[in-house]
Amino acid sequence: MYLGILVLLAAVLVSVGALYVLSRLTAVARNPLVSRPFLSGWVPEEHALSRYHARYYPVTLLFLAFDVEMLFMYPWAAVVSRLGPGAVIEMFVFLGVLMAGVFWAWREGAFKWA
Amino acid sequence: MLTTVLFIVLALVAVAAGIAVFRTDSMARATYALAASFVAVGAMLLQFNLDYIGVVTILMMVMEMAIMAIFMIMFMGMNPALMPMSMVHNKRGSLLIAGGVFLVLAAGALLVPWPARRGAPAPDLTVSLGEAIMGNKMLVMLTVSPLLFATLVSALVLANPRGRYRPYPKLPAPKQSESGPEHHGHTGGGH
Amino acid sequence: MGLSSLLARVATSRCHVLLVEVPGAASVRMEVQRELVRLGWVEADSPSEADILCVCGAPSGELLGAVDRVWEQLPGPRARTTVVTAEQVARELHGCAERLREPAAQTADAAGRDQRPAEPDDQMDDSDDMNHGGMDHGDMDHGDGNHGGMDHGDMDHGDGDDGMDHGGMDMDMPMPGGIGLAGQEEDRDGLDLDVLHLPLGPVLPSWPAGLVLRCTIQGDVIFSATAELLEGTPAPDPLAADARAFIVHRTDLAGRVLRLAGSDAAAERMYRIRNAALAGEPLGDCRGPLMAELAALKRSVLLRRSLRGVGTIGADSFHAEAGTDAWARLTGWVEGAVRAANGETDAAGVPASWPVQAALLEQLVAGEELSRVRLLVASLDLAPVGTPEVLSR
Amino acid sequence: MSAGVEQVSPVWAVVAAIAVLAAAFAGAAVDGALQARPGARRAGMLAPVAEGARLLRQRRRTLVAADTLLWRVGVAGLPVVAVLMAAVLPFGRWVISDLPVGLVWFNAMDVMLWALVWMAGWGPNAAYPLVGGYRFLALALAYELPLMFALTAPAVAAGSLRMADIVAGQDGLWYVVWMPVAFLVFCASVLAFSLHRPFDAPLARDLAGGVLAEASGVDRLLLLAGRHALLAVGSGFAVALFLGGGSGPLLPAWVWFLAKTLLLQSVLLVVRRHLPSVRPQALMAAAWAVALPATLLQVAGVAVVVVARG
Repeated sequence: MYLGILVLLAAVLVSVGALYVLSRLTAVARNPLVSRPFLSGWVPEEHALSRYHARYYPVTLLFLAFDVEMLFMYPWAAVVSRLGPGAVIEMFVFLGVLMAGVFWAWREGAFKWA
Repeated sequence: MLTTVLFIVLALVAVAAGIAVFRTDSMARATYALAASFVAVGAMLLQFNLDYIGVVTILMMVMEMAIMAIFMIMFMGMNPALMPMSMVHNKRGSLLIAGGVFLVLAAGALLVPWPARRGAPAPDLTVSLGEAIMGNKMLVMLTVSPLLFATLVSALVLANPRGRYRPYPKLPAPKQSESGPEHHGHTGGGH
Repeated sequence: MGLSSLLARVATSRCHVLLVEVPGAASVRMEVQRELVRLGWVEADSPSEADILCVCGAPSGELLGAVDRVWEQLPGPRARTTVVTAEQVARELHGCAERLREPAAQTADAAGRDQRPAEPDDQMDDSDDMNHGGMDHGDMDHGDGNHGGMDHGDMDHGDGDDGMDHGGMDMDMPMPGGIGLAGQEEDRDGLDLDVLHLPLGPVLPSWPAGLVLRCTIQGDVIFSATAELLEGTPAPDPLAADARAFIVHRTDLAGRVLRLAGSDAAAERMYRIRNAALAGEPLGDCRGPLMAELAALKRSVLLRRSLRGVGTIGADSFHAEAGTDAWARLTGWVEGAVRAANGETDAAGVPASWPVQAALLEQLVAGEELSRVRLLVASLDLAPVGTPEVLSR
Repeated sequence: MSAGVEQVSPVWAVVAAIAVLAAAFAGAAVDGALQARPGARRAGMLAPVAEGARLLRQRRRTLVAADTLLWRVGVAGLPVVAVLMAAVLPFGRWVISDLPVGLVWFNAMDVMLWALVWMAGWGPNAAYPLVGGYRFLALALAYELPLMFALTAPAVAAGSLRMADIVAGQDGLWYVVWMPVAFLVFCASVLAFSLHRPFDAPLARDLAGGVLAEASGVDRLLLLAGRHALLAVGSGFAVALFLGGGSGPLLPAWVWFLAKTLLLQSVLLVVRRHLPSVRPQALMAAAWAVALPATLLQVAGVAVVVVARG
C-alpha cells in the first residue's frame, strides 16, 4: 500500500533532480551567483537571520491547545455513525468547552497583535 | 526483506537526525532535524500497520516543530543561526540519565519474555481506536477536555497578561537614558 | 546552438522588467509600463526575478549607487537600460530583449562577474554601534556550489556546560560577508529581541520615486524610520491646470495602491484607463470606465477592510484633502479623476513642504506592520506634481 | 464499500506524478490567459512555457551566509509535497495508494508546507523572505483548524477516513449539497496552502515577492510550479471530497474527475484575481471566531444527520 507512495516519492525526487541537472545545462552559468540580499539598493547592516519577533505567538499557544483535539476527532469521525447520539453529544460538549475558551481569547484580544 | 531494509534505514535516519539536533549551530536546523527524526519514527509506525498513529505523528510533529521554531528562535539569548552554540546543558547529568534510560529500555526490550500474539488485529485500527476513545477509554476524553481548556486559558493569561482592557501599545515606551545605548550583545539566558 | 537560441527566444517572449523611477520621470515610467502591457511582459518585484533593469530617468549620486548595487543582484541573463524620454521606450526595451537573446554575450557576462559580492563599502556607517569590532573580512569561503550548507562542524566548543556564554565571542568571530549580527532592543512585551535595519526605497516596486525610508524593524513591525528624498525635493507644480495630467496622475496613484493591496485585476483596469489618458484619448471616454471602477471599488468589502484605518491623518493635514485614511484617499482620487473627466476642476491645494511631509511619514509608520506601511506610503501623494511632459503631449 | 475505486499498481505512480505536473501546467496556462491583456489571451496560455524557458535559462542565486540546506529543502519541497498529496487522491476509478487514513495523509502533507514555506523564507538570510516565511505561519495558524474540521465533515458522512469510501459515499448526493460551509472553507484553505490570493501575503508585492524575493532560476521555477501543483491537487481533493469524485453520466470516471478538477481550479484562479490580499492579522479573528465555529456547526449537523439515518 505504501509502495505506491514510495514510487511516487522516488519519481518526484528524480524529476526535481533532473530539473536541476537540466538547468545546469541551460542556465547561463552553472554556479549560482553569490549576492547580497535585496534591500532596495542598500547594503545590509546586519544578517537577517536573527531573533525574529513573531508577535502572534499567543495564537500559537491557542492553536496548540485546540489542535490536540484533532487527535480524537479523526477516529471519532470514522465511528460516529455506528456509536449513535452519545458520541455526537460527547464530542460537541468537548468542542464547545474549547470554543468557549476561543471566544474568551477573542474577547481578550488574542487575535490582534500589531 | 524490503521492509527490513526500510526499517533499518528509517531507524538510522531517526537516530542521525536526533544527533544532528545537537551538532548543528542553527536553531532552525536543530528544530527541523528533530522534526525529521519524528517523521522517520512516524514512518516506522506506518510499517507496523498503525496507519492512523503513524500519519498523525508526522502531522502533529511537523506542525509542533514549525511552531517550536518560532519560540526557539525568539527566546534564545543569541543569534539563532550564525553563532556557534551548544544545545547541551548539564552535559554529565543528561548523559547519565540518557544512558540509563536507554539501558533500561533496551534491557526491557531484550529481556522481557514477550507473549505470542493472541487473536488478530481489527481490520481497521482507526475504527477500533475511535471506539475505544468513545467507549471504554472515555475517561481520557473527559479529562483531556478541561485540561485543554485550562491550558488554553492559562497559556493566554501568561502570554498576553494585559488582557482586554489594556491593549498593547504599538511600540515600547521610550527608554530611559539610564540603560544607555544598546550594545550589540548576547546577554545569555537559556533557550 | 540551435536549441539554446530557441530557448532564448522563448524565454525573452515574456521578459520580467524591474523598474526604477528617478524623481521627475513619472511619465517615462508610465510609458514603459504601457509598453510592457503591450508586449505582454511582466513587471518584476525584485532583482532576483528580473531579466531587465529599466531605469526611467537619469539617476545620479546615491540613487545611481543604489541602482548599480541592484544591477549586481540580477542573476542573469540580464540587460540594463536607462530611458530618458518616452520616445525611446519601445526601442530600448527591444534592444534589451535582443541583448538577452545573445547566448555568448550573456555567458561571458555571467563568467565575468565576481564570485562574491564586493565587501561592504563606505555605504556602511562605521560609527554604527551595531558594528562588530573585529570584523574579519573575507576569510569565509563563499565558493560556488555551496550545497551542503555551511559546515560548522569544526567549531566544537568543548565547554558545553554553559553553552550560552559566548562573552567576547562576537569580537573575534569572523562575520560571514563582513556583515554584522543584529543587535537587540526591547519590545513592548518586555522581550529583548533583535533589530534589523531595513531601508525601503529607492529601488522598490510600487514605491514613490526617490523616497528612502530607513526603518528599524523587529519582526515585521517598524519601530522607527527616517524619511529622505534622493535627488532633491521635487518642485510642486499646480496640476489642476490640465485635466489630462490630473487624471493620469490620480489613476496612477490609485493603481499603485490597488496593486499593493493585491487587487491585480482592479489595478490593471485602473492602469488601462491611465494609459488611455496618457495616449491622448478623449477625456470624455475615460469617464465611463472611471465611474465603473469607482462603483467596483465601493463594492469591494475586502479591499475596504484592508485599507480602512491605514495611514489615518488629521483633517488639517495637506494629504487629508484626498481623504483621512488610505481607503478614503483611494476613492477620493478616483472621484477627483471622474470630476476632471467631466470637465470640472478641483481647486489645487498647496502642498506641504518636504520636511513637513517627512515628519508626517516618520510619525505614521512608527509601530506599523510592513504591509500597512507599504499601503500607507502608497496612499500618500508625496509629490503632487503634474508631470510637465504629459501636459505637452 | 469502496466499490468503484481500486488501487492500481505502483508503476502508475510515475504517470500520477506527470499528471500532477500537467495539471499544474494547465493551471499556470489558465492563469497566464487571465493575466494577459484583452486580445492576447491565446498568447497568455503560453505564459508557463515562456516562464519555464526563462527560469531554466536564468542563473541560480545564493546569498551571503544563506542557510542553503534549509532553503533548497523548502524550495524543492513544495512540488514534492504536492505530488505526495496526490498519492491518496482517487483519479476517477484509480488511486495510487488507497490508505485507510487517506484524509489524514492529505492533512499531514498540507502541514508539511508549514515547515517548507518557512524554510524557504528562512534560508536566504534576507529580510523580505524572512518576513514572508513568518507570515505564512501566521496564515497557517488561521486556516489550519477550519481546514481540519472541514475535512472531518465528509469523513463523518462516509464513516471512514478512506478517500475511496468518501467518494463512494456520495453516490447519488454530492456532499457539497449538504455541506456547503465545509466546501467553502476547504476551497479557501486550498487557496491558502497553495499560497494564492487572497492568502498570498507570504509572497506579496509589498515584500518584493516575500519568500520568492531572493529565488531565481530553477529554484524559483520549483517554487512557482509547486504552488500551481498544490492548487491543482487541492482542487482534485475538493472534487473527491465534495463534488462526487468521478461520478457523472456517460463519460468515464476519469474524464469527469479531470473536468471537474480543471473547472474548479480555473474558478479558484478567477476568484483569486479579483480579490485583494488579506493580511494575516485581519484573517486571524475571522478564522477563529467565524470560520471555525461555522465549520464545527457544519460537522455537528452532518453528525446529527448521519446518526439520525442510523
